[in-house]
Amino acid sequence: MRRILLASLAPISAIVFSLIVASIALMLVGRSPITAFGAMWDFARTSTSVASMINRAVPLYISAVAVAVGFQMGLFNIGVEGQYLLAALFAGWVGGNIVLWAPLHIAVILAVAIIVGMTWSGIAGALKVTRGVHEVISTIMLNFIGFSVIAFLLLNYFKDPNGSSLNLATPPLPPSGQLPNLNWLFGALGFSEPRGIDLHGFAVFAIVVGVFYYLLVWRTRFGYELRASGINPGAARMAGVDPNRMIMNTMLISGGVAGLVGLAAVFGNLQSYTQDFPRNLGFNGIAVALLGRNHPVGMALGALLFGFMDRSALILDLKDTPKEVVTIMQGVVVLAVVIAYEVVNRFIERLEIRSAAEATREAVEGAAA
Amino acid sequence: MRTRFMRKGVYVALMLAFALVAAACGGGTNETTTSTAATGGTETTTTTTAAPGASTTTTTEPAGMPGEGVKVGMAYDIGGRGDKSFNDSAAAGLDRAKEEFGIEVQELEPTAGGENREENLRLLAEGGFDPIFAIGFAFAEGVDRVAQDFPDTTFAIVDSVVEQPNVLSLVFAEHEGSALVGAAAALKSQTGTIGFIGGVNIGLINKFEAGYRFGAEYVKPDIEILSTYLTEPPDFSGFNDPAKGKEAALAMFEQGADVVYHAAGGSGTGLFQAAKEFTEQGGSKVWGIGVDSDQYNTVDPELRDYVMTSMLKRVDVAVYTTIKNFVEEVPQDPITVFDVKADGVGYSTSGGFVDDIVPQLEELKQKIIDGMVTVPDTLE
Amino acid sequence: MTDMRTEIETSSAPAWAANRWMRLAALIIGGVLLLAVVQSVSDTSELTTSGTWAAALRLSVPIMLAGLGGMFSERSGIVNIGLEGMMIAGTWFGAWAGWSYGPWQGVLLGVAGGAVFGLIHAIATVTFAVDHIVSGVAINILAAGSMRFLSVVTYTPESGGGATQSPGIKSQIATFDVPVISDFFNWLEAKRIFFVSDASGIIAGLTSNLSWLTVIGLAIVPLSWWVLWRTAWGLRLRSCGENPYAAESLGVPVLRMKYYGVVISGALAGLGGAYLVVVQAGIYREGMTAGRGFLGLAAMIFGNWNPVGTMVGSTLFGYADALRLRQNEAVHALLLAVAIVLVLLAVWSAIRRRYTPAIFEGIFGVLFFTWYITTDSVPSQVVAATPYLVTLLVLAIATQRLRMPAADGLRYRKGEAV
Amino acid sequence: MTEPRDAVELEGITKTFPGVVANDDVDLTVREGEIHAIVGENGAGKSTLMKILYGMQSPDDGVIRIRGDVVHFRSPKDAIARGIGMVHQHFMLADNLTVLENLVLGSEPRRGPALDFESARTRIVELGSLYGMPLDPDELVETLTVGERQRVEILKVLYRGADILILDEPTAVLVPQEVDELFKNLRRLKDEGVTILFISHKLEEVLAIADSITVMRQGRTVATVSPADVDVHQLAELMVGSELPTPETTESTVTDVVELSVVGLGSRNEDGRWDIEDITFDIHRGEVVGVAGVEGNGQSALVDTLLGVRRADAGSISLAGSDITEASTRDRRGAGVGIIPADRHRQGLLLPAPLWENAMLGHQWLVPYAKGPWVDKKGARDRTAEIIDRFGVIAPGPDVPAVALSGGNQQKLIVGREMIAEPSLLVAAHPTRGIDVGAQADVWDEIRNARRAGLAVLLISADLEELLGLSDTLYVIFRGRFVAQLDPRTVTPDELGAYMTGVGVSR
Repeated sequence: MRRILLASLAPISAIVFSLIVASIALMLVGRSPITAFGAMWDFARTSTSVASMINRAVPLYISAVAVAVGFQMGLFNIGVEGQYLLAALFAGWVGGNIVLWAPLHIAVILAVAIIVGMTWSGIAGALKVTRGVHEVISTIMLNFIGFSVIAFLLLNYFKDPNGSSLNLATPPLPPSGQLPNLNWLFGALGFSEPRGIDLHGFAVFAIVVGVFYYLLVWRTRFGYELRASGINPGAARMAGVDPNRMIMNTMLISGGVAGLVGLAAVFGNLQSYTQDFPRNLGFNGIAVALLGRNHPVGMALGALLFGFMDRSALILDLKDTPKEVVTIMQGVVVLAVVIAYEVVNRFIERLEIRSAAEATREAVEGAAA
Repeated sequence: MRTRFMRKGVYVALMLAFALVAAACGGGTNETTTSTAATGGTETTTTTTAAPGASTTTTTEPAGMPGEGVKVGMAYDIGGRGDKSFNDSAAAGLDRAKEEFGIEVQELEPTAGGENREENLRLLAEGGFDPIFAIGFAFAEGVDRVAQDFPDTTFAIVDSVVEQPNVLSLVFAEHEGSALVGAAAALKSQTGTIGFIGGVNIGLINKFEAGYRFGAEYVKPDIEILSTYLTEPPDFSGFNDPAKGKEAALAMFEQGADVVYHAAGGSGTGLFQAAKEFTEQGGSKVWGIGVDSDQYNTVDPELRDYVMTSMLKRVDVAVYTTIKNFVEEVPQDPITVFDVKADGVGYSTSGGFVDDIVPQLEELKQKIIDGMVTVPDTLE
Repeated sequence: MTDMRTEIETSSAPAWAANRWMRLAALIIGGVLLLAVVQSVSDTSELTTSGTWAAALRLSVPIMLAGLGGMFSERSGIVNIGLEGMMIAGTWFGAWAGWSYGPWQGVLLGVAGGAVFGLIHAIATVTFAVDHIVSGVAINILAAGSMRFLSVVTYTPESGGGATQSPGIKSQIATFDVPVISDFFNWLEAKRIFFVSDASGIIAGLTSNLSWLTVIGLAIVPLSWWVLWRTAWGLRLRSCGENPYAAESLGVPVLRMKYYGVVISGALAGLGGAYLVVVQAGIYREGMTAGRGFLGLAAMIFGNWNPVGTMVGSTLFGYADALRLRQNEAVHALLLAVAIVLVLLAVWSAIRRRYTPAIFEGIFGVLFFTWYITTDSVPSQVVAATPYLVTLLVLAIATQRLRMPAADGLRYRKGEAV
Repeated sequence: MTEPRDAVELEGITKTFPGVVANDDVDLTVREGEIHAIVGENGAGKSTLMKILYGMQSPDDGVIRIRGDVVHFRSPKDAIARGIGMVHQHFMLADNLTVLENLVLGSEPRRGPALDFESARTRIVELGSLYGMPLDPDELVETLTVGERQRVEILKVLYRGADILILDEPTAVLVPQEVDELFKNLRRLKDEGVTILFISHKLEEVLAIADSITVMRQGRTVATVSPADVDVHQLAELMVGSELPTPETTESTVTDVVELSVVGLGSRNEDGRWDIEDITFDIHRGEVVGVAGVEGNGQSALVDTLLGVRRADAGSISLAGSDITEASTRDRRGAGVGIIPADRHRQGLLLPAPLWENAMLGHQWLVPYAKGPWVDKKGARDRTAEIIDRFGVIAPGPDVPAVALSGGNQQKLIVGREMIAEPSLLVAAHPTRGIDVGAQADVWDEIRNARRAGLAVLLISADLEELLGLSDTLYVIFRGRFVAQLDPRTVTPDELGAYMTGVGVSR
């Protein structure tokens, strides 16, 4: 029990710390933090807000999972950003140009997104395996290159010829490619349905991704080898884990998952890839992965926390409070949480070694007796 | 930390915490539901009046003004107030209406990425604001949806057409205004070369370039026109990169252009700085042309001498007129095109730099108004 | 180019040095000649004009400063991908002080703003041994968010300012022409003599209308080389990036040195941001750094963690950008230049009996030539991606030659030597 | 002033780490100008004691006196100021810096803020010739040989004016000729008045060089003796507290069946140089083939190539008659190759992971650890409990992290997980390195038992006694080649040493 408390200390203290920083920022500009946070809390408690929160959390969560897969073996996929944008472009384009039996149509869109994401991350993987190029650098470069590729394709080949020239977009998804919303869930649970905002059906896929991630990492041999490679590449190699293949597979899986991030918007409110497609989900996904310590449930909580902050921040403008304070909170919480984990970890490690050593001593004495 | 059971423990603890939170949420939601039923409309438990004293932009003028009781909401696009561009222009119209009619206003700005545009509209609608302005074409889909959910609220969208009974579409003929400044550029050019700087290579900005080219070539068929876009979508930094704007402008000046027009939002400041720098460093006198608002009035005073004219896009007029009509209960057309004819676009004469060519410009203007000349709104 | 740079690192006999400078000179002359040839063959004018090179210089300085910043950090063993965030802080504080007091105050505060975020990075990575990449990502998020917050509370009430933009700064930093040289070469450039005028254009571009801040920025290149490779302090800093435990065992205060490295890193990135505001833009605009921090990182890697190399890398990026902003045909002409370089490389490799690279270089040379012949312009998106593609190619081709500090990115805790 | 002062006095030094007492009330006195050896097994607390003396760690209790003055070192800087210098077992050098830079780091001669390269260069050349250790100050350290690097380390200390020199296992990485050279240098240093503390567990060397010897055992000083008064056996007894265990095997169990056959094996490194070349040997079932050699002569390349962790660029490997030259590591392990890696922390264990995850490492696809593509957690835990039980691993249970175990128990876990899989070939690299005597004996027993059951073993070790005692056949590896095949029953240490240092090759 003491250990549980110790371990939850890190995220909780990080959140508290970020609240304090945000409060100071607010007080410095002469606003009352209590009023502000109170307003946020009240505002977030409507079905509409909950739906919005979840909609925001879904792509963040998937993005976090994509990053976390890499983290498990010490690979940094900073390229989720480029991978999901590129994947969403292709998925939106393919999805908008075909009409199929609905489940098949959706499957095709998913497949395209996954394959494109994999392709883009695969380049980074291949560069690392064959040329030893560090994936952090190559994925940063690939992000920028990806933006250019998107611009080129969207402008020249992928834009909807019937669409507005003001905001270039791929053709909208035909009905067979659309996912139903989940608003009935609120009714089924006895709450009022959200107004104006749909709880996007794509949320289901986030859960699928989470389950997939959990099973993959903690229940399969592949996941075991993945974690082993992350903890000790040398030992994993001696144990018959081919590091190159592992790097490649991990990058591919990470990129495949990353490919799904943008579908939250494609299947959600946009119904196509548009020129002003949501950005920065890749980087915020890293933050969520850190917050949730790469754990499937932890990251879900982290994503929901970010969703909550983003949604409830909206009310601040109506309270004449700069809602940007929330972005500060997000930055601080990420930094604070990694520091807190580091500190708590060291503490726990020491405790653990000591208690194991004690247990060992007891075992020895027991054997001697 | 590293052992499994401990990790689990952490998450169990956190899950418990969140479960409590969720329970609290649930309670709140249920209460809201009942209150929704009672008030028969808005669901949100918070309104702008919930925190007295916390609000400074929401002000109510003394009684007796015609607009008393009218609550106008305005959702800006990225950049918001102070962008020296169309958001500012819209704000100016709003300020004027507030002054004259004593309306209550609420302004919202989107996040840096602009993901919450629709939610801002919805917040305003739920807060009982009517009419609600959406500044920018990016709001189109959001307005379309929110308008259906709030059929009794009037929405107005700038720069896009949304076909809903309760939506007023306020669109501008930027190409017509650009044609006028294009003509001005060509007429004033000594070198026979002029330039255009676009922020981001997108359709909206192409429209400016198309009009500009047309106007210039209309008055001087052999004019040479240089054109540069600072970035390609999805990289929208071209609207926010004055450094690149300045370099692009310098290049044009060095290549012989002496008048350059920009449609590059915040990067445009760089144009006027480049003009000043180039002129002062012994080059001949060169000019910049502003966009959207009368930039003679918005740039730093020392740059004024380089703002030859500005293509005016009277978002302020559109906003003001729409509010005025609303307050006075004058019926409005679903689509209002603010073109040269309606004086929704035009050119500015501040500084008096174009006074000598006003007759020619007015002549072109009249031809456009009369339909004798049709300005293209796309390149090619 | 890579070995040239590695040689700079090792102090060596004068004969070597002479040879090195000769090769550098040969390279520069060859490069100018190439540009001159390409320019006369293709229908362009901007490849070697003074305007292009002046623009390239201004565009490359912020990238270079970020890159030099990254170098200080990584030489002390701390990976810094938070450069972008530190640069953002530099732009905001530079503009704020520039608007409130004046341009030089803007520079100072911009440097301080960057240094503050450098300090945060140092606290996280050095004191708390947090993963460097993680902290860098967090810094980027934090900097963007807090600068927007500051804008909202500071600029919104001001005329000309807003949530995304500051009012203009008070005045500009003075500019000057290098006496005689600038005039002479400007005169020579105008003569339109093949090669001579091309070379003159480049020299004139680099000596005319210089901002004092540009001069300061450029001076930091030799200065940082001298500091890192010629002073005791620099040796200590580098030793922390190569083997912190060895440094620790000799009484070098490793943690403090790392703090210095990272804070200087932030300060230089902040200076880069301030340069953007004070010299180039005159205002703060949200998002105005536009990835220049990341470009700086790329330039640093391209430059093999060396100041001169970093400068070469950022000049390359700045030049590509300047060309794109000035004349699209010029960018197209560069295809021809690339093709020629590749073919020459192929011939060189063939002479040295390295046939596999020769074949590849030859094939790519022909491909670039075909591209040049069959098209009239390069899609601007391709140009925008060029710096990143080049960096990726350099990384892929020259990995063995690149040498990052041996302990760069590793977590270090005092007293944990094996 | 005729009476030599004591250079170093340690009194009642105590240092505990979580769960371990590294130094327990240690006393040590070192006279001015002598070579004082400190001997003890791995883990006896020698290194910790020296780190305390050098200011890298601070003692929990006790007094340090340098030439009579009580001192409190907070960092090596303080120790350096007192004239103490330390040469670490793992060299503390930055490869990408020059000899000069490595030498002057931390106490640079300056001209203003600039480093005065000229005077540094002069000083280094001077020092080098004074102590007979010439070095080119402008060479990059990465290009130096091991012996040269050690010289850099020693000069580094002398450069700082140290007159108390701590050498931590200086001979571990040297070939005998280099050891001779080192000892010559040390005597010269002593003549110049330098006090030397010499840490070792090689008793012959200690007897050859030291003026006095302090023996440590389990964190305590057991005795201080003069080399004239003791012989190797007495010293060894002091060190371990009992007779050294002999790994000697009694009867041969070698069969006629060839399990592993290696022909002409070679492997190149990234620079294209052959790390191992033209290696040919067989191992029969029930046979232990030993490989002797000074470290760094291709042993790790040999192990890696056999395991398939690195490519074979020449030659072939066959296991039980089938060619596995191109097989993946995973296939080789599946075919019955077990491995006790040289460095258990880097190559053998997942330290923060629980024991059961460590036990399945290298066997993760096999029942009972896996069921198809899934991990069988219950099966793995049960099997781990079995290993703990059968191989005498002292651990609370299969769920504790491996990091919590002592070195010996970690090693027993590795041996256990390999043995329980019943391999047909065991590659054992330094199987008893750094573990206590009891565990050492257990590991030897395991190898002997498995050999009796028909296991083929490739034993690579730096411990000659272990090699001679366990091997049926002995090869010597030198510069990547097998330079001799010897009979461990008849070979003399001199002969072996000659081959190991390459002297024997020319004969």
